[in-house]
Formats: sequence, C-alpha cells, structure tokens
Amino acid sequence: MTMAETPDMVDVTETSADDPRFFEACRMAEALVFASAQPVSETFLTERLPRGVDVALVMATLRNDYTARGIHLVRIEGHWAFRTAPDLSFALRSDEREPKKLSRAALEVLAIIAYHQPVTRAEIEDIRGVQTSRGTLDVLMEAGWVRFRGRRRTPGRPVTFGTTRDFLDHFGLEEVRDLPGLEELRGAGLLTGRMPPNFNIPSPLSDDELTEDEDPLTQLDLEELGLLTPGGKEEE
Amino acid sequence: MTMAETPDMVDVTETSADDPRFFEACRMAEALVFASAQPVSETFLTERLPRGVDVALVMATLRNDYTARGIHLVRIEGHWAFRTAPDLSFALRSDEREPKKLSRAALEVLAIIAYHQPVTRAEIEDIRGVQTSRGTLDVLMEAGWVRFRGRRRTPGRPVTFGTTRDFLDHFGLEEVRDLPGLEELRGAGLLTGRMPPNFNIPSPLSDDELTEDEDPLTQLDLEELGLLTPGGKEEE
Amino acid sequence: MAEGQKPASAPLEKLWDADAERGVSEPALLIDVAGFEGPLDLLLHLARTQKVDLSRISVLALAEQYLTFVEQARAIRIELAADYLVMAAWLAYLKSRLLIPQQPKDGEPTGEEMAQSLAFRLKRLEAMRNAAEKLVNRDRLGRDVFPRGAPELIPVERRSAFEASLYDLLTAYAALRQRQAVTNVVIARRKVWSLVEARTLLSRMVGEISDWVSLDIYLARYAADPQERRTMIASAFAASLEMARERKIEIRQDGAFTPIFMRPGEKAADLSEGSTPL
Repeated sequence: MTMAETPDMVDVTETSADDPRFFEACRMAEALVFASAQPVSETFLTERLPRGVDVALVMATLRNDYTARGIHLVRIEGHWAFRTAPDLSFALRSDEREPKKLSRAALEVLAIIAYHQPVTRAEIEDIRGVQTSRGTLDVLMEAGWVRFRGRRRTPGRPVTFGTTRDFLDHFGLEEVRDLPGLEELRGAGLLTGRMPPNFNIPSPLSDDELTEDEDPLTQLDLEELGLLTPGGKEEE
Repeated sequence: MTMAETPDMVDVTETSADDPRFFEACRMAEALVFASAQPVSETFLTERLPRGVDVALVMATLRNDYTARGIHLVRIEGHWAFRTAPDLSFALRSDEREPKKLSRAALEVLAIIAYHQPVTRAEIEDIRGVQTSRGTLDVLMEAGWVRFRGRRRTPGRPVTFGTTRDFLDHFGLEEVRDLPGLEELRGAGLLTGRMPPNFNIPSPLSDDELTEDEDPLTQLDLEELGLLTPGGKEEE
Repeated sequence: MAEGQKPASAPLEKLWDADAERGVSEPALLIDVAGFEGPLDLLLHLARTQKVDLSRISVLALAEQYLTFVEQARAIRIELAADYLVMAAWLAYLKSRLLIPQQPKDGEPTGEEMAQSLAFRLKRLEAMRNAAEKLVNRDRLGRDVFPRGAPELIPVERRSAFEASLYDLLTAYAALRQRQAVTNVVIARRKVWSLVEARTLLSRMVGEISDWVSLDIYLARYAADPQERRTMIASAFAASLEMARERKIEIRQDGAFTPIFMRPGEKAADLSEGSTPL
C-alpha cells in the first residue's frame, strides 16, 4: 500500500527532497507534534529543529503527507497538532467520551463571543435581549473556551471577552476567521458593534428598575406598568 | 460494503494495494491506535474494523508506512501503539521540568499581589487571614511573576510587592488595569452569593510607578534583600 | 378567557399556531413564557410564525402579535417579568409611530427607523442562534475527532516552570475574597446589645438627666444603625426593669405602644458618682 508516499513526494522533490537535513527536520517535527496531546507552537518547533530549516515548509510537507491518512495534521492559531480524521468519527465515537452538554444559553453566549470578539458583557446581553445568568460565562471559562481578553477603551473600561485556542481546537477551527459563515455575517452588517442610527430599544432590566426605562413610554403605558408587578426573570 | 467477502490469505497482496476497503481499514486502525490511551489489542481492532478485513495485514502495512517516519508503529505483546522514533530521542528529550501547578496558596498570594499592589507581606496576610509561608513568595519570585517594588513609608519601612511584565505575558494581560473588577467577577459567575455592601475589589494601578507612600529600593535595600531569602524580610 | 376555566400551561407556540387559523379572538388561550429567554426571544419566535424571511417581516404585525399576547397574559393575570412589559410599551409606541406617520423631529427616530432597528436585532439574534447551531454540530474534539491518546509528554512547552491560567487566578482570588467577606459578615452580625451593655448605657443616661426622658430619643443617640436599634431597645428595656426593681430608675408609659419615659430613681446616686442626681 502506498498511501504514505503518494502526496508528499511532489512537494519534497520540488524543494528539498535531496536534502537529508530537511527530511530529518520533518521526522523531528513529526515526532515532536505527535508526542504531544496539546497543539505545539511553531516557535517551539523552530527552537527545536536544526537551525536554518524552513519550519513552515516542513509543516506544510507533513500536513500534505497526512491528508489521506486516518490522522491529520492540523493547524490552530500557529500551533500544530495531530488529530484523527473527522470522517472516521463513526468508528471512534464513544458515548462515554461525549463532552458535557452545554445549555442553549451557554451555547448562544459562546457563539456571540466567538463571532463578536472582543465583546463586552453588555453587548452580549444586548444581542440576546436578556441578562446573562450567573454561571453561564463561568461554565464557558471553566471549559477553557472563553477568556477575559482586555478592556474596551470606552468610559468605564468594560472587560471584553474572547475565545481561546482550546476553543478553536475543540471546534476544529484553524483561526477565528474560519468560523462558519463569519464573512457572510460580517457582510450583512450583523457583526458590527454599532447599531443603526437612532437605535433605541429597551435593554434588559435588572428586576426592579422599571422606572429607569426611558423616553418611548407614554403616560398611559407608565400607568399600566405601574399596576403590574414585575415578575420573575426568564433566564435559564 | 459487501459482507460476503471472507478473509482470503492467498489474495492478500492483490487486494490490499488497490482495495478502497482495505485502505479505509488502514485509516481506521491508524486512528484507533492513535487515539487510544493504551496499546490496542488485535482483538479490539478486529471488532472495530469492517468485517472480513485482515487485521494482521492492515497492521503490517501500517507499520511499513511508518518505518522511515518520525513516528513508529510498534507491537508490544500483541498490542499495537505508536511511539516516536527511538533515534529522535535526542530531539525530544526535554531538560525542562514538567510544569507544576501553582498551589492554591500561591495562586491566592499572586492574585492579592496583582490586585492590591503595591502590597506588603503583612497586608497579604491580613487579606488572606493566614500566615504566608516563606516558600509561597519564593515560588512566585522564582516563576518571575512577582517582584520587589519599593518600600512603604511607614514604620519599619516594609517592602512592597508587585507583579512583573512576565506575569502580564503569562496571563495574557496587557496591563494590570485589565484585571476584571468586582462587577465583572460577579458577572462572570466567579463571585456569587451576597456580598457585604462595603465589599470591594481594588482596581490595580499601573504597575510601574511607585505610589506616593512608596520609596524606591536603594542599592542598600537591594543588597539587603539579596542577602536575605526573598520574602523572609518582614516578620519571620 | 372564559370564566371559571382553569388555566393550564401550554406552550406559546400552540397559541400562535392556533391564531393563524382561528383568529385572535378565540378564547381560552393559555400562555406560558417559561420557555422563552426574554421578550426578544419571544418576538423572534413570533416573527418566525409569519413564515417569511426575517428581512421581510411586518414589524407592525409583529408588534400587534406581541401586544395581543401581553393583553392575554394580563387578562388571565399572568405575572409577566418587567422586561416583557417594557417591550410591550415600546412596541405600543412603535405601533403608534408606524400608524400615524409624523414629521421627523430632530433626534427622534421615525417609526420606520425604529422598525428597522427591531428587525435588525431580530436578525442578529437569529444569526447567532444559527451560528451556535453550526458550531455545536462541527466535528468536535473529544467527540468526533481525537487527540493522541497516549501523549508522551515530551515537548512540554512552557516558558515558566509553573502552570496557571487567568481563570485559575481569578477563581482563587474571588473565592478567597468571598470567604473572607463571609467571615466578616458573621462578625458584623454579632452586634447584639447585651444586658450589661444596656445597663451601662442606662446608668450613663441616669447620670445625665434629671427629669423624664423618652428612652427612644435617648437611645437614638447611640444607635446609628437602624438594625442595631432593635436589639438596643430590647436590651435596654430588659435592663430598665431590673434597674427599676432596684429603684435606681423610674419608668412611665402612658399607654400601650406609647413612648417609654425614664427618670432617675431614689437610689440613682449609687450608679454614678460624678454626676448630680435629682
């Protein structure tokens, strides 16, 4: 059987098939990445491989070697890892290893953070139209998918959230810009932080702050609202 | 897939090379061995691979594929496993110690220094409510995350601690001011439950400048500190 | 809703499916908002029942649907969360702006602009829902795709010999501060005035006064915290009974629940040397 040899020879002959040093570098890189369960950074590989070797070319060659195999070499934000081929999922899948199920709310928050990052909590709540319940962000951070990124340079300096490399690894993405449908959403203007002009819609309230909400209310509405007690919150 | 087929010893070389079923079986075996935490028995492989496939041949083929690579497929007491090629051990051997998890006490002290800097050892102990062992600060200094900042202009002129540039790098912060505040910790579900009304979390200052009640460390101080075990300065 | 009928819980979806066929006036509609994550979620659900592309929904019809829903909820006295009602008010306003076109005034959005904004928000929420679904159905590590099962732990790549994430750090800090805060609360709560303390206080009072003084007013000087007042009054009253028995003070109350007055008793002199009794 020939599957190991097929794809790589093309690349290697072009560039450095005759160079035993390049071949050795490939073997070393392969072993280094293979040994680790975690993605290995290109910086680390550069340090470990013989000096002067084109690491990018080494990795491209290796990736090519594995395209048809049962294991793939994948790149995640400048880090490399071996992963089983996705099409073999059926053969490997086992229910015991099923990752923890996320609540709908947590999943929604995760998607918003992924597509809108860096995003503040207020923006997440604006998009969802509800307050984020305690525990939702916590769960995502504990899973290692979401992290504090920094602070927005606006008054109040709100903290922003973003996704992690583990997030990309988990969902099989090389980079954030590989998120499914990202470009279309951006093109449709659905990812801009800015609202259309004159945007004005009630934002989620903390329970008792009925009166705080503002202009569009008519006197009649206010009277009606006063008659009704605020009920419980709807979050998860 | 045709189930009628039976393992055919005679046909072996003929079928294997071009048979897409055999090729698929190789990919599956490869992925199964790769993903398994233990060496995989041939019995297990036989159960998982498509019926009628010659498992021994599959494994022999795979082993052959990997002979020249940086990874080898090895057979250990009738079980199969991938191992990095023995001749590459020089490249893989790591002189780095395996990273140790920071102890809970160290995490707490580090966090207090980050949030409350500049902070003296006595203040750290006051916040934690327990004495800080000498080793804890040593560990943090050794990790390069904590440094002496200066001296407080109070009786006894206690040394103040702060975080380092490496600290920011390691934890992915641009500046100390990016550490989340009370509302954000609460919002992320890290702080729960009722908090006393006067509860607050300091907003750390930019870490470079000395505060008004701090004196810079003089040459003498440095010598003194250098002579003493780090962290052993104050009340031990 | 028909009288006497017992409201049972039914998903809202039923409500609107039924409406599409039977008209809104149909009685006995049962409402359940438990499945919805706030008014925007509900609105998105209603918009979907229009069965058109979100960019072509009729915001006016949507507003009416929502308002009808809120009306019905009120009719059967369902307590709606405040944000549902705020949304209703906003939609009522939007509806009026859409029905009675006004000259755009400075800074005030036109009805169309408001409608566009709402449609935008619904589209954005739906887009994120779809994105979440796509994400969760990808080939996921640990479910569809697997890492090396027996890592050899060789290429450990760490700049630092120690491992900790920001999450670890913040969790530790939050837990610590919380722990300490709780301890503090316990200490703070221990503010119960003992009889001894109350007696000392009363003794001091007796030293200062010569005639009837309202206990409440006197104590108010010491109890800044209203929560403390209660225990103070209770202890002071108990102590005062004892002191009255010893004839160190006299107590007077004109009626139930009226203020309690006190003045030094015959033996008040025993209490405080430095002051002049009576």
